[in-house]
Amino acid sequence: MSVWDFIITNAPALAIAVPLLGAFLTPLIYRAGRKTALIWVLSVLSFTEFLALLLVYLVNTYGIQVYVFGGNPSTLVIPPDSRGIPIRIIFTVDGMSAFTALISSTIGLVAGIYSVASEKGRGAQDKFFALLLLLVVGMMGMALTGDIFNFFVFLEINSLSAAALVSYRIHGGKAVEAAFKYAVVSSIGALMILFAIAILYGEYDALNMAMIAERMYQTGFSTMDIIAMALIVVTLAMKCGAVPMHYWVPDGYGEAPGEISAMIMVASQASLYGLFRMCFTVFGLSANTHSLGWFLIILGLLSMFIGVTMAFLQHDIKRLMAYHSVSQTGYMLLGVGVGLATLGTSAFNQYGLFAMEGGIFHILNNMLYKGLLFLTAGAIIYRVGTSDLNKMGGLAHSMKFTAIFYLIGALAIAGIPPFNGFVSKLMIYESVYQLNPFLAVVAAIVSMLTLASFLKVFHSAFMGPKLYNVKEVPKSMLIAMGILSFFIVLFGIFPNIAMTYLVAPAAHALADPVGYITRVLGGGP
Amino acid sequence: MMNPFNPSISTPSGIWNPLVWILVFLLSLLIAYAIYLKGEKQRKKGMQEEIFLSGNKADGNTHIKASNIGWGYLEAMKGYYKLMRDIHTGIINDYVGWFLGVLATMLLIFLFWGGAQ
Amino acid sequence: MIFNAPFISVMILVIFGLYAMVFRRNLIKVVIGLDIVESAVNLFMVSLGYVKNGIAPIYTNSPGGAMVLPTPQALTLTSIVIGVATSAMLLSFCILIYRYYGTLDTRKVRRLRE
Amino acid sequence: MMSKIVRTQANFLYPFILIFGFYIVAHGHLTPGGGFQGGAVIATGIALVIVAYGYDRIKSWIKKSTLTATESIGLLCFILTAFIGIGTSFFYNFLANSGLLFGDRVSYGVNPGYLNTAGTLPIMNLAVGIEVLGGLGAILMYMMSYGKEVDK
Repeated sequence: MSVWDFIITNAPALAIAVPLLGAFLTPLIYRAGRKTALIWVLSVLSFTEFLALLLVYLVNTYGIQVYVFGGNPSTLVIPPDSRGIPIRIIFTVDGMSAFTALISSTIGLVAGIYSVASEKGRGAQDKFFALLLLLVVGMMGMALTGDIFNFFVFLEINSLSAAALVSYRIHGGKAVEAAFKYAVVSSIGALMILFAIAILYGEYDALNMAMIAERMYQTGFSTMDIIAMALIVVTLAMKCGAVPMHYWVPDGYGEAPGEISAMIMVASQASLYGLFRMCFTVFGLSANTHSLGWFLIILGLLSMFIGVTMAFLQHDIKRLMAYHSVSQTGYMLLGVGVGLATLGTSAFNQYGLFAMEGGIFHILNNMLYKGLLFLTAGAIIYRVGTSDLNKMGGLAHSMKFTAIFYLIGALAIAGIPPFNGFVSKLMIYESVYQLNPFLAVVAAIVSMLTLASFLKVFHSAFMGPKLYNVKEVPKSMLIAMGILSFFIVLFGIFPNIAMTYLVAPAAHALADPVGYITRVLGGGP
Repeated sequence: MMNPFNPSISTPSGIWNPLVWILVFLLSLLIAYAIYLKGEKQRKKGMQEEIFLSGNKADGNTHIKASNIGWGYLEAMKGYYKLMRDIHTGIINDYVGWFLGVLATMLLIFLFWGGAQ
Repeated sequence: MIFNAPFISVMILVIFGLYAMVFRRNLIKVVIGLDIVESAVNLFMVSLGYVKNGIAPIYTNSPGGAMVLPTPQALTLTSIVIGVATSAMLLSFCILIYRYYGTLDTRKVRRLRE
Repeated sequence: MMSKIVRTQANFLYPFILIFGFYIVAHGHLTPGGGFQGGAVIATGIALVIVAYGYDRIKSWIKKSTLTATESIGLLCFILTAFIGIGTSFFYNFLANSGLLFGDRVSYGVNPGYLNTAGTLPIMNLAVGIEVLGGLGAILMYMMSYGKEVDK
């Protein structure tokens, strides 16, 4: 068996194992010097990115991938002596999982490149990079796992490492305060998820998502299932920052270093993935998806509107962008919520699937432009030393590249063609309009307010007389921003590249819970 | 499978092609340039170079601070923003309380109106 | 009724923990509330796996008869490990907050508003 | 630093706590317990010594960097054991029933349990034990050092 075959067979496990190994080795390697450790971290992140791309390829070519931890062979889902229950931890990679894994590893790689320069000269960097890799592990694990308890474990890895990273720059205690709030809120949420998992386990005697979904469909949806569903859905909505549970978002994103804000933003998209996975695959067959979809739509509308209006008020650049992440999450909830509300009806094929594709495409786009904006905010803070917009001005005189990158990101988030934000927003407007015109109107107003507040940032940070005599940021930060800008322009002009290989498989995978279940529990290719 | 390098996306009620949009954008730039060329050749020196802010002559410092941008909008929405600021207390107990509140709301909705299909 | 006693105590513990988290104005008490909720969830999982007159699930020592379910115990252990990490991190944050702010009152630990 | 009685007690108890912890780690695959529990027991030994002697004296005996390195090494052993099985699948128990180290078959019927069984599980328990001892010890040491700074 060649190395290539070996990697292909074990790709789902390696996607977790490689960054995990990297995280554990980083503190030891860091003793040999910073440069060695950076080369190590970046090569681990690049290999993880390669594995995520490989997973996307495998899923698109061969269908859903199943990997059984400790199984012999690694595709043996149901051992002969287990009475038909998948007892081991099983990774199930479908289109949506591979999509989330790809965006997680991409932002990890970009943040790694960015932090080469931005964290230079700070203390405890071995732990910083170990936690960064652990955060990637958490996101990838949430995306790839097919086991509900394993999902909880990765959710906790995700939130603990993210909280520790938020407090990395203590910033007079403010960052610690933000991290404390984030950690408390996500811990109580994770405990609620654990409670729901215990309920589901007690009821269905299984921890595998496919098994739970199948048994739930056979026995019908009980009151305990409603409680479990509410616990899971509300917690994951909170973890992705939906209004009115968004208060940790501006604190956490606002106080973290720039690249960590971008990563936590994607970590919350991983929670969003978990929400969609639970709603569609686990509860989709049995629960009332219409009312569940409307619940998500209402959360999405609130998030969009309150997020963007609160953002306009802010004069701290990172908090402003954090509120915008709340409002962008609203778009995703709206798009996929419309898909969920129409699931199983004829409207689903008319516009529901298209709305889901819009929502999922928006996740990708949001990762690109929001990540870019957080990185530019980090670059500004790196040079100017303050995050207060009132004290900034005239930075475009000296930081030309940062200004251009910022402008690309701002135009993309505001939905100005030909950047990628427009495409996904157009898809959401067009399809949501058919369910209820009011939704599309709110979405369009929110888009306008987004443009207004990003023009405000552009004016106060980059325009005007030269207030600061600063240089352009170091090369590694520019490279990180350049990568994201390139993909923003690419997906803006050729949206079908992302649509064909990433978004459409993801939407189809979510819309087909039966295929997921049959693939895991026997049958299928 | 659709051609990934085909830039156009068909939506339920139309089609979106970024290349066409860029073409139209360039065309409108050309038209604007043409209109600009038709303009007055001999421009008068004078008031046109000077900067005014709200009708007052600005003394070189034209930079508006971030908190002052959108003043009218913020003033008009004062009540809404006061409400939102009061809700956002920044106390960790309230954060947990909001989470439990939404949890209770969803539980009530689904328990009373039924969660099954 | 007597067999429901563990579940009733789970609910009581959850309510106590959430009460501490929502109404106690001290950061450390918030963390204690979190830990109480965690203990409640752990108790819930362990009591789910209980089998009447069951013995510990060790095959080499079994005199025969019913065993309690080992899976919920494994889940509980994992959750305890995670709980240790969470509490340690949250208490470290409390120490740092006290160092910089000089207080642990939640009504004063709110420099991040709006 | 506590009184002489406490210090003598700590001196006396410390080796027993260590042995008990390692017993729990080593018998993780036979009895209730395992890596985390045993490591936690050993860390309570460290806590006992810290309480008895005070942070200032312990600081020169136990280095924080040693503890964090111990933690990393434990985690590394765990993940490498998982990696070795990857010829079949990740976490595959390649040692079980192989006749090698920890590779004996488990005999049926009532028996006291043999240490030399269960394949990679004892190795992983040991790795987790080392990791938890390092991790909890480091947490204790760091918290104590913070406490010192706050008092000043």
